[in-house]
Amino acid sequence: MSWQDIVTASPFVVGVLTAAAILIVDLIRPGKTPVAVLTALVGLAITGLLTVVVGASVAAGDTPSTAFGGSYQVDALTTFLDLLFVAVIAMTILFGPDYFLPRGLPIAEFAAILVFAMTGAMLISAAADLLVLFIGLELMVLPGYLLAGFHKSDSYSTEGAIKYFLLGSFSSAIFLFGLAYVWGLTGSLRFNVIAEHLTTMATGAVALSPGLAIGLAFLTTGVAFKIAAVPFHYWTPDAYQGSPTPVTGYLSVLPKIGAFALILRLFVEALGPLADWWLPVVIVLATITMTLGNLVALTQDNVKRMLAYSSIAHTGYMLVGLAAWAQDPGVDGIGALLFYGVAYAFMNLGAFAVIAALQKRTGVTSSLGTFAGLGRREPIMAILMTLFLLSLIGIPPTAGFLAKAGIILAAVEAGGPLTILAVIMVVNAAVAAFYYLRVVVYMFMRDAPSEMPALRHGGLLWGGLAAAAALTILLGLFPTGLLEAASEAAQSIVGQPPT
Amino acid sequence: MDVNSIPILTIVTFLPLIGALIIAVAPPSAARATALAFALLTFVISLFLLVGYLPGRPGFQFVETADWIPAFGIQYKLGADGLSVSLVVLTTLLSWIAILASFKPIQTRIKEYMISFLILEVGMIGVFLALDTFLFYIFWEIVLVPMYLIIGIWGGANRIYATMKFVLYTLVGSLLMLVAILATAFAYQSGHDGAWVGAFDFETLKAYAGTGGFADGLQILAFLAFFLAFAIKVPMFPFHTWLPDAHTEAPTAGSVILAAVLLKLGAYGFIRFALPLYPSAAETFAPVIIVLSLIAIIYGAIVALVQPDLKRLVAYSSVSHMGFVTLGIFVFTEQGLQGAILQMINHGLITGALFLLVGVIYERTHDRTIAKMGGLSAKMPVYVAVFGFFVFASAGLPGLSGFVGEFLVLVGTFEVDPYAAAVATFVMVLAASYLLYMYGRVAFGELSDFLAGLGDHLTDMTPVEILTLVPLGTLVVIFGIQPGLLLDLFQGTVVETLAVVDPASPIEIPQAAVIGLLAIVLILVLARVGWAILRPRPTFEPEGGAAH
Amino acid sequence: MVMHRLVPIILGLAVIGVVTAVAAAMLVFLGQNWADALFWIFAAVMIGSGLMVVTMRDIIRCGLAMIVCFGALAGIYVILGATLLAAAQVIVYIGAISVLILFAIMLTQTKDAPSRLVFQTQAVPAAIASIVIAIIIALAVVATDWGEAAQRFRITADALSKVLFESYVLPFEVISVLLLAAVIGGVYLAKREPGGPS
Amino acid sequence: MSGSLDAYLILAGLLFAIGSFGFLARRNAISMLMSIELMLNAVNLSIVAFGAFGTDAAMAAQGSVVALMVIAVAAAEATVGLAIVIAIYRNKRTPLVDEYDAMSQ
Repeated sequence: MSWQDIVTASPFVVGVLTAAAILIVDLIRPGKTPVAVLTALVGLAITGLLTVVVGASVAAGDTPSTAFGGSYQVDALTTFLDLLFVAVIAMTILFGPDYFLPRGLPIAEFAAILVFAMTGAMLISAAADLLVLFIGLELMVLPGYLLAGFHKSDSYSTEGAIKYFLLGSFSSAIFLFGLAYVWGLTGSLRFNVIAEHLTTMATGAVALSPGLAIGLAFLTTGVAFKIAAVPFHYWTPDAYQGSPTPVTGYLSVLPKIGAFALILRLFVEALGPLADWWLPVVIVLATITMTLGNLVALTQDNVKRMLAYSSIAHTGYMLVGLAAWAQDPGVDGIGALLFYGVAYAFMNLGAFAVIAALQKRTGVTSSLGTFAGLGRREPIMAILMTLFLLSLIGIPPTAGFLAKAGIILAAVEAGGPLTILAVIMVVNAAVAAFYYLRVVVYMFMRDAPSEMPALRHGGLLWGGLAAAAALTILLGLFPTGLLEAASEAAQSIVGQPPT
Repeated sequence: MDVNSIPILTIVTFLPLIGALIIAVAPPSAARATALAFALLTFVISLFLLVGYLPGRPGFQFVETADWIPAFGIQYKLGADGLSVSLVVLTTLLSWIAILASFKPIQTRIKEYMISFLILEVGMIGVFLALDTFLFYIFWEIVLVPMYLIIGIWGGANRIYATMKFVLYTLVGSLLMLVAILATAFAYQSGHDGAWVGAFDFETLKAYAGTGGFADGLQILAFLAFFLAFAIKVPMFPFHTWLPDAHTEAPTAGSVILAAVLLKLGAYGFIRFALPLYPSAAETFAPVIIVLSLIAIIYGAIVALVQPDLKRLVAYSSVSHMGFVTLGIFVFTEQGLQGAILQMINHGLITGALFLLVGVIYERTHDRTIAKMGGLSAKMPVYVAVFGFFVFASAGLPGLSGFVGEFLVLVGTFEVDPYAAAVATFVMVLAASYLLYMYGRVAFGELSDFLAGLGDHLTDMTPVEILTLVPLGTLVVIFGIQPGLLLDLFQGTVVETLAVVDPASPIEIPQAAVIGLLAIVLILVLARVGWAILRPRPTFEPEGGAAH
Repeated sequence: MVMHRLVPIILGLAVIGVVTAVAAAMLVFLGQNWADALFWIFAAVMIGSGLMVVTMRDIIRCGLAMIVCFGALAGIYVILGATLLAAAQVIVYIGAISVLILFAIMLTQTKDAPSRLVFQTQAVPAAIASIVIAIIIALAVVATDWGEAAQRFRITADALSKVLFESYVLPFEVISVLLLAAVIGGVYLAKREPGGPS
Repeated sequence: MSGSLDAYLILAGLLFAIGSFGFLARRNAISMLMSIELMLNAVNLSIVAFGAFGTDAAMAAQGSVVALMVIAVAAAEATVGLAIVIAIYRNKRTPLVDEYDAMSQ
């Protein structure tokens, strides 16, 4: 370990230090929410800044792109994802206090655990090695289990947590089994060596050996659990519904995008040479994931649960981007996936934040009825929710629309079965409109059963919501910068310019 | 200052948005006036388009271009030809009329209503002006949301069902259209060494299509996707079922805009995009579309004949009238296309006016059941006169504008297939019968008990209501006498559009289908007439009170 | 209460030890070499105790069977030449994790703990699925040419530390972060709130 | 037998299958957790075996390192899992997972 290593990995290191700082500050000034939040935000700001600086420096060649003996790497993808992770965590911290304080839950622990999870995701995005990848994955998901049960006196919360934990650990074991076999066959944990090895294997006359097939199958299953692809999605609804709402928002975004980062690093970078073999699986997974997610979401009367199923559907859409790349490496499906990830992150976080805001009054459920008459009671909140929902449907000019268009374009470019997948996707998007708009119906077209006074929301919440809303609109209107960044990030692992 | 340097199209398109933003921050009491002011201002500026547009020049005018998403060659590109200009002016005209007409009926959430309406106007104008397929799609979808809200929030009792149906129908079609737009762009891009430049630019694509750039397979699939989107919007039979529900539940102004402008989006899409981009597919499908149009014409008229509800009657008559539009487009003759465009505008004026008139009576009675009406002429003479004028216009009375469009379509159709023209002609007569039947029921005879019970509430039209109808009526008369004013305006569009379609291969309409339709019409009409004579008179329970 | 449960277990362990020794001797007598004999015994103990973990009614006994299972696994590590790992296995697993689990079992064991229903309703399909998994893995393993080396490599602490501190210093450090996060969160969750449910 | 990679891998596969059976079939959250530990140990066994039969001494050492890390991860997982079990036990008074069905619709 040298100084140079630390410099290259400085965003990660500062992330860890931020988490530690929050805990220390909380030890010194216990229970002081503003102090904890401020510490967290400052730490995250430094992390984000360092991410940019290191990214630029690596791109310019001033800093080595790998560290720690080649197990850690920084490229455009790392920078892109890390910035997204920082933004997601910062927003989640903003949304927390309004929900947690009325319930007597501590903010400092919440923020610290969140930041730990973020460092896990950052490690995934920077992994160049299977072991680092696995440990990053665990560092990302373990805090997630804890956060799901953060409202520990609430039986829903702990129930969601135990289910999330058990299935998560189960899938980790499965995933690890696959890793072991890939390692055993290729003899290396480094992505580039594995890829080389597999390329010779794939181009050689030797067919997919049964051992590798098993490894691939276990890896795919493990990852499918992590991204909650159907039929490995059982844990999602309960975990999402049970968790405290700001945590639900977080769970629906960061671990999912983190798992996609893992897919990019593992399946695209390391196992890319086997793309022909895993492509059919991805196509099938994408199809059933989006279809089933949407169909079940249609039947839900609890908005949190509905959004949980809808997030499953969004996973399916993102998988289409992956499939497009696997089908035709000349297509920038990965770039489309990354763009979708960003758009999804902000619109979904925003939607959950609105639910969390409504639940500031303890005892308020997330059922559809909660939203009745919101348009009259809290018009701004209702309009923001509408915006996020429209973006989730994919109505222009929102980020969600361009994200969907990008994925569809990639699928159309890839051609073949992907064209059919694109059509399935748009039909799904239309079906999805029905359940998203139901919320709008309740907000604007139904009256509340009893007149409740409007809630007063904190400045942090408003700030976070404003940021999410602004990003949802601005990325829809001026997507060029993000598109280029996503495309550049994709190139850094795919290794060839998209046509 | 050079006139061409003013981005007039952008101003026209986004002026209502500025109004919406102002309303959003202004106190609610100012909402109505601000909305009307901005709608009027937009109308006035759009008139400059009419003045500034030079007919006879090929291509688009007032074109504005800016890069938007250069990575994919997506541009912000607006431009207008005669068709666009006339439809934009129709939109801006009806927008302020609709806003004025909603002053009284809309009493709740006025601010949100006016914002929705102005955003709706932005979307509609944008659709007519966009020259980038991606931008077109965006405006197309923007239209959806405010209309959804307008029906869903300020609509009638069954509004949520109607509005959901409206959205889902439209969305299914439009999303497939998105796939088609992207596929087309990609086909262009892969035909140009992977360069995205121009892949979404309408003019470039049209030129490329003209050289036979797009493969037949792509054309067929893309055309089908566009067709679905546009056919749902028009709406063509059998995609029309959302329309009566949406109309019935929408507030008056919503119905007006829906009928007058929204339906035109589909027809406009056919003329602007579907035909020039996929000419060979258009030819392939033309016979099917013609038959569907004939069915729509017949079906709409017959169903309208038996509607007990005034609004549903006008809604179904729209299906019939719009059938003439699609018929005119797809016979690929000059008169047909001219007639179709004329019919679009006339239908906008006349049906818009009819919905306004239904709204007037609904305001006073909170009921639209034809059977409860009768003898209005005694209490509301002005209303009955105005109503009569537009009913006659809608029925196609020569001398009023409704006649010219349908007549031209018939002439155009006759060139291709006399039988088809015969079917359509027959329906024109039928249309006259249902409209006149309805008019007679409502206007003449004894004052019905229901109306008598309303007493002094049944006042004649107010000056504001008359004001909303005067411009429409004037135009109906002008275009009825001088259709050339309009025809000159979009002569260029007609010629350019038809130039794309190969004239060497005339459209073959399946004769069996046409004759079969003719037979069905006759049978159905006889059956309906018989039923109308024989059936027991329906009795209507008083429902009482407003639906909303 | 704990003690009188432990006594038979300790007795059981003693019996297992004796049986193991006898079995090893017999296997060697039957012509196996010592390494093979030990492998067979450890494998048998590991699988047997593993099965007990997942099938026995009394969850405390399951926990103890798990300790036996991990002990046998440590033995196999020794056969494989990974002595250091075997030591870690004993210390961390048997010493820490298993005790933690036993502790948790005792914390959450109610008097009327339903030992009536150990398995869920889908136990039979689960069993079938697991057997299928085992068969598939076995078939795949046999069918694959792993390209393994002829000789085996003994892992010295020296080589291990070299790998650990040269190539894998980052995961090593991160593990501590992971444990820190787990402990902080764990303590928070398990801590009884004043005034909360007891 | 102890000289063949296949034997160890099959053994590991068996233990893995046993673990997954336990996870799928047991009702008690702690039993499920123990089953997961079995699975992780099965994976560790394959890793060590792969290492021991690997291409060089470095790979053997690598196997041990990975296995060590997995043990540490398992410890962290157990900590978290048990903390959650204790928290839920406080709310629900039962460790049986299939009785946690408050949210099922």
